[in-house]
Formats: sequence, structure tokens, C-alpha cells
Amino acid sequence: MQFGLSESQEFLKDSARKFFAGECPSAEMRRLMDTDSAYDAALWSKLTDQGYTGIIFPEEYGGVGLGKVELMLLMEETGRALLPGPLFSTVVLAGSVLEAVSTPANKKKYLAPICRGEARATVAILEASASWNPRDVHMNATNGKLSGEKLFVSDAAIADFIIVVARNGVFVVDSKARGLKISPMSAMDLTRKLYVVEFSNTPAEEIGAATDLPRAFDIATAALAAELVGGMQRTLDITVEYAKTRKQFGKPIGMFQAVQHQCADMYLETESSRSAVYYAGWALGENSPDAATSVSIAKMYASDAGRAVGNRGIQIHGGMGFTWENDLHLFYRRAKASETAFGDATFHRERIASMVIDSGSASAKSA
Amino acid sequence: MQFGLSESQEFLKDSARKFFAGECPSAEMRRLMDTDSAYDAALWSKLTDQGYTGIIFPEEYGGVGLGKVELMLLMEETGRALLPGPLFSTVVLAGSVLEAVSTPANKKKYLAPICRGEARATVAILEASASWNPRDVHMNATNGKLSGEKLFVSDAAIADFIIVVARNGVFVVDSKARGLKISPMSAMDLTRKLYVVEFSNTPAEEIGAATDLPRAFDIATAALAAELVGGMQRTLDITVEYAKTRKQFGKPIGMFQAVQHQCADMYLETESSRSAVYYAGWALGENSPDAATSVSIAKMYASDAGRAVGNRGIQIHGGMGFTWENDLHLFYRRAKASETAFGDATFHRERIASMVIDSGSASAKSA
Amino acid sequence: MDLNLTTEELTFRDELRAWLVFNVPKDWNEWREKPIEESFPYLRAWQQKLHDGRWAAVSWPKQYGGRSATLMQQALFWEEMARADAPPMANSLGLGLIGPTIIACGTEAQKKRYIPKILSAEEIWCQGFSEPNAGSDLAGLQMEARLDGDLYVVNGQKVWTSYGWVGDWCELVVRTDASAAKHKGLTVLLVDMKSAGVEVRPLRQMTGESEFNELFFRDVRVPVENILGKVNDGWNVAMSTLMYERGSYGARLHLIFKRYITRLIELSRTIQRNGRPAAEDPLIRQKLAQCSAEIEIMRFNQMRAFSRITATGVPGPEGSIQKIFWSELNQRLQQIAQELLGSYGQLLSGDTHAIDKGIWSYAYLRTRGNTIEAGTSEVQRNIIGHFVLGLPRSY
Amino acid sequence: MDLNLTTEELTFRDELRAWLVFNVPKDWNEWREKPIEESFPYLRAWQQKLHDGRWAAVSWPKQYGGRSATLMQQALFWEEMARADAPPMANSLGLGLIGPTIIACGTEAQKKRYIPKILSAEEIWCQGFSEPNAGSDLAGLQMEARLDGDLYVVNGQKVWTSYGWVGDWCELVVRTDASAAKHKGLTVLLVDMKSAGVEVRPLRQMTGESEFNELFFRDVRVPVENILGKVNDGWNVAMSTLMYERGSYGARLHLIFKRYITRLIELSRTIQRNGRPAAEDPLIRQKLAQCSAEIEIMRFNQMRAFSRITATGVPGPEGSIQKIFWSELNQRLQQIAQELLGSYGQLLSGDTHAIDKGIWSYAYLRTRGNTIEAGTSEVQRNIIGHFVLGLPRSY
Repeated sequence: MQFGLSESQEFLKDSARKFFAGECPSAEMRRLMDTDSAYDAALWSKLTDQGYTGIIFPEEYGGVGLGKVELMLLMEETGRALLPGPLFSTVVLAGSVLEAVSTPANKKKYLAPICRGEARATVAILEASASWNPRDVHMNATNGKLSGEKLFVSDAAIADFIIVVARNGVFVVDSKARGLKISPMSAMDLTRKLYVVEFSNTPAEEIGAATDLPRAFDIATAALAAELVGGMQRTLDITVEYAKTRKQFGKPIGMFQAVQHQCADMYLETESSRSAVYYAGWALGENSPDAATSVSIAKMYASDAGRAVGNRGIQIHGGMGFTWENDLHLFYRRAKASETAFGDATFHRERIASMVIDSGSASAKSA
Repeated sequence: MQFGLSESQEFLKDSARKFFAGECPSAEMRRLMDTDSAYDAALWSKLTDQGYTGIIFPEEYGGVGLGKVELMLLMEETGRALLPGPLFSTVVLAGSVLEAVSTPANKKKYLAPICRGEARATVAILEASASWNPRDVHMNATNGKLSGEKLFVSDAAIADFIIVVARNGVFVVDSKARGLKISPMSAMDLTRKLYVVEFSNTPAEEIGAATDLPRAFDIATAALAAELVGGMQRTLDITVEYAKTRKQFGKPIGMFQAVQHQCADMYLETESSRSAVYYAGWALGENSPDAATSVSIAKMYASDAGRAVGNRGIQIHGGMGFTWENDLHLFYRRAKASETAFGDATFHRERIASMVIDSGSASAKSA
Repeated sequence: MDLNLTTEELTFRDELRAWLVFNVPKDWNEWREKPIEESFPYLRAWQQKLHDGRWAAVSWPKQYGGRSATLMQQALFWEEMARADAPPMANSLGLGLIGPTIIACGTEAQKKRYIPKILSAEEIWCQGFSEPNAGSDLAGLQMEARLDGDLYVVNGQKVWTSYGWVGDWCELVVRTDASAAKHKGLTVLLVDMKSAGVEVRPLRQMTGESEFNELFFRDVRVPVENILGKVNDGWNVAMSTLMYERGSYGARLHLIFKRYITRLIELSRTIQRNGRPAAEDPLIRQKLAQCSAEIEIMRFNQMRAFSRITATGVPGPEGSIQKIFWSELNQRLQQIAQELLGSYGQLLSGDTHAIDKGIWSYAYLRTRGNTIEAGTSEVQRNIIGHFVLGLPRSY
Repeated sequence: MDLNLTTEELTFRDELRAWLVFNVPKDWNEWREKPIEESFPYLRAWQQKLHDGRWAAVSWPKQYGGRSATLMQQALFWEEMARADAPPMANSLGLGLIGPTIIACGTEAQKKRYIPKILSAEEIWCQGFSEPNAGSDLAGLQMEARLDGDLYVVNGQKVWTSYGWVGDWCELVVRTDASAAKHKGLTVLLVDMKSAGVEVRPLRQMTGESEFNELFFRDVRVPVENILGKVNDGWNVAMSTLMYERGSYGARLHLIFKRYITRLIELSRTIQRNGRPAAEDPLIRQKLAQCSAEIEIMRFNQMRAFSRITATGVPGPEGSIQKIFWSELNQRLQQIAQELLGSYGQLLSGDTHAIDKGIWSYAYLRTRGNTIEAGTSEVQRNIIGHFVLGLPRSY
């Protein structure tokens, strides 16, 4: 048993970190978040060159065929860089849905362009109830047409196609289809834009059944948790650096236990989230029976920890942490959005309860 | 508006504090807790001389006729002294029930001896469900006879009579009645002993209706919260004293923020509990429409705060706080028992919810 | 202990309540959402109206235009203002903090010169305390003031100045003796913000707003008669200003928080959770109840503190628990709001799907500042530890 | 990253599992509840049996009677022991902490003299580290050892000594150079507990038990050949002992906690709450789920740490998060147990109405010690702050 990263995993993580630090440093991230879509074609093309757009998909569709642990590592680094744009929507979310539900032909048609970096995509799930419970999806396709409204759809404006979760199936809608209206929502996270997507008798192609979605959503959920880990790590790093240099009362503030012990808690919360995320990635990759539980454990813990780490980081920075110019709040905003997306801690606790209380036990595999 | 104590209230509180410090210092409290009943007749007679056994009851029954705020002050001081014995069971609980439900004749018969210090009493409420919800009382009197079991009855072994809450009324059972069996329970709090009381065709005198109980229970609940405040204050005092004198790394440990800020939190929790308890006492005394809500607010907050203050106090003491010889754990044990008695924080939060969410609003009176 | 209002308190409250019924502007709702730059003249006019009714500074002595109100009456004032949903006053720092400091420490000439225009909102005041390197450690202030004849020449920077953009005058703490021990070389100057060399820049916060400013002073000349109090006694003058910050103003928080929780309870009746209204969800019920209860306890704490201050005459260090309590409660309250609103909680003002025009996302972010501004929670716990509990200084 | 067991790990585990099936005494349940004084010979016999199977000290080098087990195998050992519900070993400090220290720092003569009897439980070891005035501040130890020819004369007091009442030998930290800087004048002595002048007193804890002892030394004579390591190098010897404390032993916590939560889930199906089983109460469900999840995360953290130690060779200061995590989690776990059990939670062992023979009230009180023993949570946070994050020392 070896719960450390392998050499190739370390290499992937390090190179991703260096890549994002070089291609999307803070100034570039801030430039992109001030654009309408937070999308940059040149950056996308570089992501494609790195193989990130096809990271977990089979080579037959142009993917790189890496595992779920590797996906977690990549997402941890996008979280650390607060990468703007549709990598999560396109690759992790739309890509995983396509892989889970569609036929080989449709994978060629939709997944392959994603892998090749030629298409952006997203998945429209939530409706007015904003409930992550699949029971609360009410939209129905009638004769290959969709009508109604989907909310909180990430990166919809720059998607070439939108995958729509309906009650009676999973559908693809072309961005140029008639009867499709996409309007921006204004939300806390400035780096991942949200949209209202309205359909009125919009032609849609059915690509699979909604029953095949849970695994794809589990991958997306774990990936969001991984991103949260990266954000926590960066918040911790920035904060520790500040606590070492900022002086009050003639001492670095990190010498005061009120500050130092909060840093220790941030470390504990970050590392524990990371352990949970890596485990979830491994369990997903192995199709382990506790995969779903371990995803909920990771998302539950990271949702709460992400907020706690952000709160502590801002507090330790004092007034400086409350300014726009300091990056902390940008991580905090992303963490807020990710905390809710794909179910908040309460949602996942209930999901864990249903697995460990109602159905006996489905805890982590122990040797 | 004046939310400070009046001169006479200050006097009552000070004299109670001095009385308990003199008559029941730590050594005496420890001696009593090691006895079977934690009851001492000589101490009881002194309590009677102080008027404590009749503190809130009308003069016509031999009481002193003071208000509910005064009761809170007395209980705060019994809590600070960790007074062993049946003052709560007899005066606060049985006394309040008698006052709330019984006829003048029965008050003469049962309440007056309590006021005069001649009788000890208690109230038997909980059954096997250990639920504080009145709906969960199932015992029924049949032809003036009781059968069944009551649990967690405080001070039953030294009670001259036991008031029994049944589904169809409130009853008095004489301690010498046939078919009555009282057996000790072994529980964390060593200063207030609990008992199982079994009835088998035991003669019982009906003295009133269960519907009149809520006000009496509210008084008892608020008084328990007041006792918790006294325990918190004493825990805080002992802890701050320790933090000033105990040295590690060449400094008093109270100089380390990890310790000092916990002391500050203990202070905040203690003072906030006290504010809530005083308010509840005032609202009960005024029969204010928010009396029941304010009792639940006090009990909810003090239940959680009592535990938190105890946890912090023990932690700050380090190994010393974990020893039997240190008094902290005795306060901690009482706090644990009182946290649960008459409903824990969750119970009272739900009760508050039913008042502020379901029935519109019944919040504290504001000017 | 008697929580009923006294006759004097009732009279005060009823007079105010009646006055507010007739005088609170009916069109405040149209102005509320506008940028403060736009609504500021409106707020000035409102303060002038309050002043006309002698309600602008009820805590001030009668001779200076106030009502010598007791602390409890002051609390009633803020409660009634909140209850009537009255607009804030334009010159809130002048009225709440700086005016009282001038009355306490100023010369007769200073009182005559400044007090009337504070009351009438003709001259708006701001406060120059914090510096980039002196936040929690106020005694470490570095802004230099060099004496040059009968003038001080001031150089340096201040941060976190509210009303800096509109301020006519500033209560400025400067270092007049660099050789003295930290808090012994400070002096308070009253500075005309129109002086040459004063530059005001917006300081953008994490909420996106610029509620605060940075002030830059370059060779700003301030006449020595503008010293407030004594030279090198600025620490005590500034501390007396900060003491007013912990005053009766907090009384209105109770009604503000109550309005929040009432609205959340209302929302919980329509928001669905697990197939039923959130108001019936046991988890949401526990959280709303806990928060409701804490809002009441905050008020009980405040009322006890007011009574104690009334009895002893001065606000003590116990005020630190009020600061910790309300700031951390507001954070818990907004967290509950977010849990209740779910994905809708993140929507900003201006979004058509935002609930209550996006106030919840704003409040969520804004409350992060609550435990930092006006003395961080860490500083407040230091104050309780050292000054209330008598533990040795930890810093 | 590969969480499947390697062939070597599987072989190790299966061999152990099979051995345990045949060897774990069937009557342990009859002994479990008895006072330790009574069951101690039983536990000695059990250790002897383990030693016969070469399972008593798997982490020790083969040449000293161990199996040179990897850290992961050691973790498997503790998991299997817990899974088989095996009794604890009598000489747990000797096997876990002191034996390894003697192997690392002792002379050949010392190893020959002490090691075999540690393994066989013939000689039970205890540890004399903490003193009344040196708990968190171990460098402040004061127990005096005066050199007198070829003997040390030891005077002073130790506290919190486990197994003191039954100890044959003690790893004792003493001050041999009062003039040296705090941690530089310490030496470790191996002391025969039957020496004249050693007095052992029970130290009663808040649980009512006397799990620990106080040791009093009055002119106790210890030959110089009983020095472990070098004179005045006791700090390093003691630290290497403490390092073993953070070792693989923690692996069994996962199964212990899991047993707790599984039992609570079971109880929640029968305990009624608001007219239905507590297992259906959303509040209880949230709490049980949170706790279940944290128990898993504790294990993930441990496994990651073991892998890191295996890769780097030494346990690092990151071990402090394990200590914080398990101790605070155990407190949360027992708090949930109390909330679930309600009034029954307070009943002590021996009460006929107590659920599970009163283990819950005991565990509730006992866990208060978890954040104090083996380095307080405050000390652990200091270690993370300073040694992991590189912040300046705060003490």
C-alpha cells in the first residue's frame, strides 16, 4: 500500500503547477476575470497542448488516458492558480458525462473535439429549485425539443454545445440552435461565469439516459473538491507568508498563538481535505464499492474546510485581507461557489448517512 | 429600564455566596457527595434559616415571597458552590409544581412544610423513553393507584413525598406508601443523586392537572440554567487563577494567547448565559408573553456554554485539570447532568423554532 | 432589575416615535439603493431635519445642541431610528465620535468653531487613525508631524478612513515626538481636508465597494491651534474617541439582525428543502432558532452593559464582548442565510434571479470585515484577557 | 499511489490473521471488565504467547526478536489486533517506546540485559518523564541526580506515569547538570523500581480511575552503567522515545472509532427521537455522517503519513496533525454519543439502566484527557506552526 504519489504523478502535478504559474499568474487571472466570459483562446490552446483537455479520456478519442488520481492532481493545481475559464465545465463535467452516457459514435462526435481542444462545452442541470437532487429535475424533452429554463450553468456563453440533463434523458443542444437564449448571471466567483439558459422548442439530440449520470457527477464533485484543496493550499501559503513578515507590536504576527494556531488549523484542514480527495480519486479509478461514499466524504469535508480556511486567512490578514487588491477574496469567492455546487456539506452528509446508516455500511475499504 | 441588580438583589446574592462559601466549602461538598444521598440535615436546617426553602413562595404558606430573578440569583450561587442535596428538587421543582397545580388546601399540606424546611420532596417525570416531551409520559393513575417506573428522579431517597407526573394528572405519593420502591442510579453528577422509582399499585393523591405544569417546569428549567451560570463562573475563576500562577516555558501560561483567548471565550460564554438567565427570570416574574421563549433561550445557551466552559477549563489546566483532586470535573459532571435535564440545547432550539417560526414571532420584549 | 421603561424613557421614546412618524422621508426607498455619492445631499438634508428637531445628537449635553440623553435613551434613539427605517445621518462620525471628543477635550474656541457645523452636517468629518503598518497596534502610528513655527508639517499615509471622499475635516493622529515611547509621542490634529497636499484615494474592499479611503499627506500644513487636547497626549484623546465607538450605537444592531432573521424565516416558508418548505426542515429550524436566540442574547448583554455603564459612569473593557458577540453572530447569521439560499446565495446585486436584490451575497462578504474593523476579535480577546480577567499582556 | 496491499503486506497480514484466529484467548470478555490489577497476569501470559509466535514486537529488528516490519505492516498489525479484539499486551510501553529506545541508544550490555525480558513481559517498564512543574515544558524538568562515585543519587517527583504500580523498571529523565541550559543538562537513567527510596502512589483521574501514578524518589541510588545514551544527552534520548509514540500504534484507532460509530448507528435504530427511530432523525443523521466521514479521513491522513515516513525514513512534525485530529475527533464522537443517549448517557458502569455497561459516560470523561496527554493540542499546534509552517516560535 502506497498513499504517496508515484513519480509520474509527482511529475504531472509539478509540471501543472509550473505551467499555471507561468501561463496564468495572478495578473493574468485578474485580467481574465474582468472579461465577459473569463475565457482566453490562446490559453485554451496551451492547455490543449499540455493534454489537459483530454486528460482522463481514452486515447481512441484523442485523450491521454490518465487516471482519476491524476485528474485530482490537475484540478488541485487549477485551484491553486484559480484558473479562469471552462476547463472544469468542458473537460471534467461535459467530458465525464459524455464518457458515462454516450455511444462510441457520439463520443467521436462530441468527446473527441473536447479532447482535441476544438470544442468547449458545459452541462445544464439545475432548475429554479436549485436542488442537486436528481428528483428535482423537471425539464422533459418532447419530440426532440426542449423548453424551459436551466440556471447556474457554468461557462454556457462560450460553449459550442450544451449537455442538458432532462427527466427523460441526457441531450445535446448546439450553441447555434434556434430557441436557445443564454444570459449571464452575476455571481460571487468572477473566474467561472454562470448563465441562465432558456430553451423554447429548441432541437436537442438525445445521447443517453439520466440513470448513467451519477458516476460522471461523482467525478465532477471530487474534482471540485480537489480544486478547493488547491485554493486552500494557496490561501495557506499566502497567509503564512504574511504572518511571517507582517509586524505588529514589534513582532511578526505569526509569533502570536492566536495567529499561529489558526495557521496550524488551516494546515490541518487543508491536508485532511487533500487526503480525502486523493482517496476519492483512487476509489473512483478503482471503481471501488465505496467510491460514491468517498466522494461525498471529500466534498463534505472540503466544502466546510474551504470556507474555514478562507475565513481564517482573511482574518489573519486583518484589513489587508479585506481589500480587493489582495487575492484572498478571489479564492474565497471560488470556494463559496464550489461549496454549493454539486451539493453542500449538508447535502453530502445526508448522502453519507443514507449509505452508512440506511444501507448498513459502505465505509472506506480497509485492508 | 434597569438591567442591573437592585441593592436588595445584590445583597441577597452576596449573602448567599458568603453563606455557601462558609457552610459548604469544597471540602464539605466533597464529603457530602461521597455519602449515599448527598443530604445533610444540619445544612438543610441552615438553608431553612436563610429562607431559601421558601424563597419564591407566598408568605401565607411560610414562604419569603421573593421574585423569580431572586431565585435565579440564589441558584447561581448554589451552582457556584456546587451545593449538594435536594434544594433544587424540593424547592425549585416540587415547590413550583405545587404552587402551579394544587389547591390552597394542598399548598398548606405540601408546600408549607417545604417552606418551613420540614419536608423534602421531588418530582418524578421521565420514563424509559427519557423524553422531556410531555407527550411521552405514559404512566396513568387508575383508581388512585400508580404502577410503573419513573427514572432519573433526583433526590428521591430522601424525599418525604414524591410528586408524580402522570398522563391523567399530577399526584403525590408518600415516601412510606406501600408498593413504592426507590433504588439509586449511578450517574456522573455526584452531588445530585438520581433514582429509579417503581410503583406497584401505589396509592397516590391527585393534586392537579398536568396541563398546569409548563410554567413550573419553565421555572425549574431557568433555575437549572442559573445554576449552570454559577458553575461556569466558578470554573472561569479557578481557571484564570491557575493561568496566572502556573508557569511553563518561564511564563505564566495565561500570557500565551492560546490560553488567554480561551479564558476570554469562557468569560463571553459565562456572561452571555448570565444575561439570558436574568432575562428569563425577569420574564417569568412578569408573566411576560415571551417568558417560555426566554427560558428556552437561556437553557439552550447555558447548556452548550456550560459544556464549552468546562471543556476549556479542563484543557487549560492540562494534566492537573484531569485529576480527581481538582474540583473542575465535579462542576463538569454537574454541568453534564444539567445540560440534559429538562431538555438539552437541541430540544430547546426546536422549542424556540416552534415559537418563532411556526407561530410567527414571540421574541423577547423590546421596548 | 426592572426592564420596564421608566416614565422618562417612555416620554423620550414616544416623543421621538411621534416625531419620526411625521418626519422620516417617505421616499427613502427610492434613494437607498443609489450610490452614496448620489444620495449624500439627501442624507445631509435628513440630518439637518433631525437637528432642527434637536434629534441629531441626543447624547450631547443640552448646551451643545443635544438632549443629555441617558445611555438607555440613546439606545432607544437608535432602536426607534431602526424601527422607523430612517435613513442614516450624513455626518455619523462627527456626531458619534468626533463631536463628543471635541466637547470633552477641545478648547472653547474649537467647540464654537466646529460643533454647530457638525450638527448641521455643513462640515463632514472623517477619522485618520489606522496606518498601513499600524492596524491592531495603534501605538505604532508613524505619520510624521514636524513643528515649523506655529504650524505642523504633516507627512504620511492613513488607511480605512470612512467618509474620506466627502470629509471636510479630519481627526488625525500624528507622531509629534519620534523619540518618546510608542504611545507617548502622539498628538491629535483637526485637519482641513481642503489643505494643500491632502490626497484621498478610494480603497476598494473585497465586496467590490469603496466604503473606505486611503489618505495621503504630503507637506500638509496644520496650524498649532488645531491641536485637540495637549501635545503628545494624542493617545488619550484617540482612546476617548474609540470609547464612543463602543457606545449605544450598537443598540440598533438588534433590530437590524432581527430584520435579517425575520426575513430568513419568511424565506424559509417558500424555499423548498427535501420536498417541503425549509421552515419544516429540522436542520434549518435548529439553525434559525439558534440564531434567533443569539440575537436576543446580544440584546440582553447590551442592556446589561448599558445599565452597568449608567451605574458606574464609564464604558469598561467588558464592551469587548459586545464587539466579539455581534461581529461573530453576524457571520454565523450570514452563513445560515447562505445555507438556506443555496446556489441563489451567491448572486450579486443586479442579477435578476437574486433574492432580495442580492443583499445576502453582499452581507456574506461584508461580514468578514466585522471581526477585523473597529478592533479585531484577537485584539478584543486580548482586552478581555488582560483588562477584564487580569491575565498578563500577551502581546 | 496504490492503496492495494502489496504481496508482502498481504502475506504478513494473512499470516497474522491466521495466527490470531487460533491464539486470541476465547475468555477475554470475562477478563475485560475486571480491574487491571487482577487481569495483569492474564495480559502477561498473552504477551508471552505473542512473543512465542514472534508477534510481540513486529517493528523491532529481527536480531532483537522482531520482524523488521515496515510501517505499513506495523499498521496492519495493530489493525488486525483490533479486528481480532485481542487483549492489550502487558508491557506496552516497554515494547512500543522503551525497547526501541534501548535498541537505538543502549550499549550491547544493556540490550542483552533488558531486551529479552521486555519481550517476554517478565519485566514491565514505565516511563518517568512529566513532573508537576514540567508538563508541556519538558525541558524544564527538575528531578535532581547527583553523581556520587559510580552512582547517581536521585531526588524528586514524577507524575502521569502509566504502569507505575506494576513497573519493574523505569526510563527516567533526570537533571544531571543544573548549570547547563534547560534541555542540555538532562540524562536518561534506567532505574530499578525496587530500589530503596522509590515510592509509587496512585494518581486518581477525573474518571475515577487511577490509570496513572505519581513516583517519588528519595535518595534513590542508580549505578552509572544504567545511563541510557550519553550523560547530558537525555533530551535527545527522550525525544527519540516520544517519536515512537507517534508511530503506527495510531492505526488501531481507526478500528476503535469505527466500532464506536457502528455501535452508535446501531443504537440510533432503537432509540426514539420525536416519535421515530433516531436513525431517521435528520439532525442525528447529520452528526453520525459527519463523524463517520471524519473517522475515514483520520485513516486517510494516517495512511498518507505512513507512506511519507516510509519514503523519507523518519516521522516528521506533520505527525502533530494526527494527534490533534484523533483526540479532537474522539471528543466530538463522544459528544454525539451523549446527544444520542440523552439522560442515559450520564449513567456509570455498574448502573443497571446504563447502555453498554456505562462505557459511554466513561469514554465521555476520558476523552477530555485526549487533548492533554502525549502533548496538548496547544503544543501540537505550536509544533505545526513552528516546525511545519516555519512560523517563529510562539513560546
